[in-house]
Amino acid sequence: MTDRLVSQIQNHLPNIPVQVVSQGAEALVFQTSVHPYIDKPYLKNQGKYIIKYRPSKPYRHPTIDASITKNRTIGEVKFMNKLTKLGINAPSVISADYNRGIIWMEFLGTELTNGDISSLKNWLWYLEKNESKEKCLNDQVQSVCRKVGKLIGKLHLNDMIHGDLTSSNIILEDFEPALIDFGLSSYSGLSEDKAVDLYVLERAILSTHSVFSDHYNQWLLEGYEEIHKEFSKQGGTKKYVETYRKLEDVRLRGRKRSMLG
Amino acid sequence: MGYAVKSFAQFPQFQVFIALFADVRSETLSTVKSELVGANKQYDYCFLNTNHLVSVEQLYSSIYRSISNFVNETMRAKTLNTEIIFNLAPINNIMDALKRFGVDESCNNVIVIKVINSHDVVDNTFDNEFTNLLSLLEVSESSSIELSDNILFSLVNIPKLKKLFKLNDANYSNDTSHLQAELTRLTIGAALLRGC
Amino acid sequence: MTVDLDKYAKPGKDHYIALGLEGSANKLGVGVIRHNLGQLSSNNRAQVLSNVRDTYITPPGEGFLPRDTARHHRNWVVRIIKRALIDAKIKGTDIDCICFTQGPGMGAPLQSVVIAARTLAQLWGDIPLVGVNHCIGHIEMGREITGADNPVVLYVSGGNTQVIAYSKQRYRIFGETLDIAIGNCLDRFARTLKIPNEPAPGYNIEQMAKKGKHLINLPYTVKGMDLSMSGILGYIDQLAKEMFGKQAKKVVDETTGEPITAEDLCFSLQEILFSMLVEITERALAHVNSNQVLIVGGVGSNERLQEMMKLMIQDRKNGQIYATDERFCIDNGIMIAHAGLLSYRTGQTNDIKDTVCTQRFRTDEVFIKWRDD
Amino acid sequence: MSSSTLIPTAEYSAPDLKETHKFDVGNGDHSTDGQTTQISDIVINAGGEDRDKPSEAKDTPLGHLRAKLTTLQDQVNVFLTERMKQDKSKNAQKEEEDIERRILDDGVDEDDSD
Repeated sequence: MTDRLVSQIQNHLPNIPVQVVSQGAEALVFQTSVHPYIDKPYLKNQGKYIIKYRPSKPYRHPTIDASITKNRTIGEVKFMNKLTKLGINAPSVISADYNRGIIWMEFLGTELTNGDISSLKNWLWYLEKNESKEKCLNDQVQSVCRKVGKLIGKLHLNDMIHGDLTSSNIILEDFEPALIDFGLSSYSGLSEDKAVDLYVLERAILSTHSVFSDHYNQWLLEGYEEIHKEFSKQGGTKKYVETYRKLEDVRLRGRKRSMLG
Repeated sequence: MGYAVKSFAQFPQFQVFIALFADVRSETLSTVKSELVGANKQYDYCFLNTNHLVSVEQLYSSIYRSISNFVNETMRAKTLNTEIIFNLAPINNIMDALKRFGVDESCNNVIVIKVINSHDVVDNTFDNEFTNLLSLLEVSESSSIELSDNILFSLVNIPKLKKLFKLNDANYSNDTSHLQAELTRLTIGAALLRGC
Repeated sequence: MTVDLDKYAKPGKDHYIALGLEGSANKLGVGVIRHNLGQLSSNNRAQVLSNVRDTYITPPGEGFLPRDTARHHRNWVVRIIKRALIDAKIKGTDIDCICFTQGPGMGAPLQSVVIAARTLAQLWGDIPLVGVNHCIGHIEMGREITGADNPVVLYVSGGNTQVIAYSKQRYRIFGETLDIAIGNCLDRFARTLKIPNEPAPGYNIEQMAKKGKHLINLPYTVKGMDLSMSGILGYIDQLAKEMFGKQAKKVVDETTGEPITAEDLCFSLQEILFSMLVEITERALAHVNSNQVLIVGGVGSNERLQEMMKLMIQDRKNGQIYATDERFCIDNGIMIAHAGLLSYRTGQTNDIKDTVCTQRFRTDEVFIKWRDD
Repeated sequence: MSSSTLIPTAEYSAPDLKETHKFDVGNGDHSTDGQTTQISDIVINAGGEDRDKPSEAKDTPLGHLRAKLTTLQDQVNVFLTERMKQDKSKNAQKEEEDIERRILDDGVDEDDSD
């Protein structure tokens, strides 16, 4: 199946060599060494770029398919552009073709010693596999987890919701965390929605990094609280208390409200 | 200095002639403007002022998108030259885009762009375009300067740029050496979201 | 390690017989199922001895009220049970357990049926009672009939819209409707168009949709893993009222200029609702890294939904779609007998005092003791 | 009258009733066509027909019991519906007295109530 989609992207972007990086329900992520229009762009990585492609879905009526692909692509570019404007670490947008569901964006992350991309997940897995317990819980890990918490706190303070927070959607650029993959992102000021965002990440870390997840999640929340305290004048502390209380509710009933049968 | 020829990996069927001329007299610019309005074939170029251009990357991003729209027949403007101008702008109004980015009598630095089919290019094609422009713009060869980030950054009007692209409230790092990079990202992002 | 399903087998008996009673909505279903000893597998399938159903039908434009539905179930249940026993060629005393839908569903109809179950249990010599979650019934019957071992399940019916995947002895809800169920949405639109309820409003909407040509623009409201449909219903209800009400407003398709018909409305409603369902199903598949989809619930018999799901799953590495025909995907008693027997065989039964039915009974509240993959 | 005549009985007691209310089906002619368990009017008015009537009572001890039970059920339904009406009116009355108190104490503005 992926080869049908790779050939689709090839004829949309002739002469651009692409390799599949990942394939989700909605989009394919490719990596390429070719920038669409300039060799030395103002980006963290030069010579490596990401193309996110939303292929047309054969099951959808063409009119529905076209409008969803277009709206979702525009939505994601808008979200990423706002993050850049707010100075929240995320890939910068290079170019986009809304009708075809294509976004070119900055490549974030470096290669870990084992060759994996430096996502929070891969980095923590690498430590858990090859390092001692002390190393896994040392100050650097603590500071990175706190920075991740601060990053998400900044997002929420701007009433932005990621929608799919996992340790693989957080990339470390020389130990500075950045957010990626905004396919499910949205805008909301509700502490309930922010709590669910945090709960999804907490569950993801619990299931992927079960050994030390308590520590990671705790440091993460400490960072989240810290950034809210820095913005106490704009009501940051109140927002944190409210979101934390909702997080405890969500933990009790799980993500889902009880539903009439 | 002369001109540059840019090509895009995705569109080998085109080559793009680009030149930057300084100290073009205002009277000449108003002639150019009226000739453009009169759609005089001789003036079949894209003329830009430098007030709102912060880097080559910003310029190239618009040329790339314009050629892509031209190839996919999704251009919003009638001609490729106007499409390039429109794809630089953050607001969805062609007339306003022309006013901000197009020929401006009060701005004596002019960027000239022409997209040419690769199979029409012979060895002196670009030289001829260059000499043709020297006469159209009534300037000598010495007025053509290198199209580089440093030069563009020295010519751009940053307060005007920030106002047009609504970037005054953006978050800038306190190390001002990053300003050109940051403004490049923000102007490209804003132009991409024009009308969205 | 598979779960031992014979810990509670009766000495000297090489099989189990279970009676299932379903009445959570407007369908009254009674089924008799037989399991042989040992693991259920492709060469040891559950046997459907009988599967009888009677549906309470209301006149066009009317929904089924709990009071009249309960009355229908109350006055038909004895006759339907008799027929199920005759079809299955068994006597009441052959039955190992009596299974009933404990919820979710409509209160009064559930009540009518559970009274019948309690009465039979005492009449035929204290036969154990087993309360079954309606949705778990659909899932387990779907798995048994189709042989899909660990599919992502799309449960779409009059009262439910959920995407479910099994993990650690629970059926977890990955995505669901945030307001009304899809079957309910289709039924209510059928009422707006005064479409007959015979055999089912959803079926008649499907036949009209097949004749639809023009797609009208409807809001697409997927939110992450969930979806919402009340907005879409409100929008298309309003449009239909304007078109077919007193105003008789003429609505024309932008591209062809041809007039929009009721068939076009049905076609468009199906296209938008099913696109949303397939999207959240695909998202759950990617999340749990599975390539099997099982559709259960009355709306699952819709051919367009099955076709769209097939198109989606074909794009996934050796993806496989499973669906059951109307004997099983529409509410029935046999699914309750089957799921109930699985509970019985792992020692889960209900004392009479614990057979109170409940309208709200979430799928992930049930401990799936008969699986441990 | 066959030897084993089965007579269903029911009684209802509640704190506000002086004595337990006993239902007596009496010996009129009973049938399974209960008065209080008919199909809703909405269905009939919408052109529906009632295909869910209970089967006729057979001339057997159990058949007679079913018929008598139907009568008893009607009596219970009528009795309970009447009590609900009384409760409703009693509540309404309490509501009435309460408003006067609230106006005097809490200053509830009479006009804005719908």
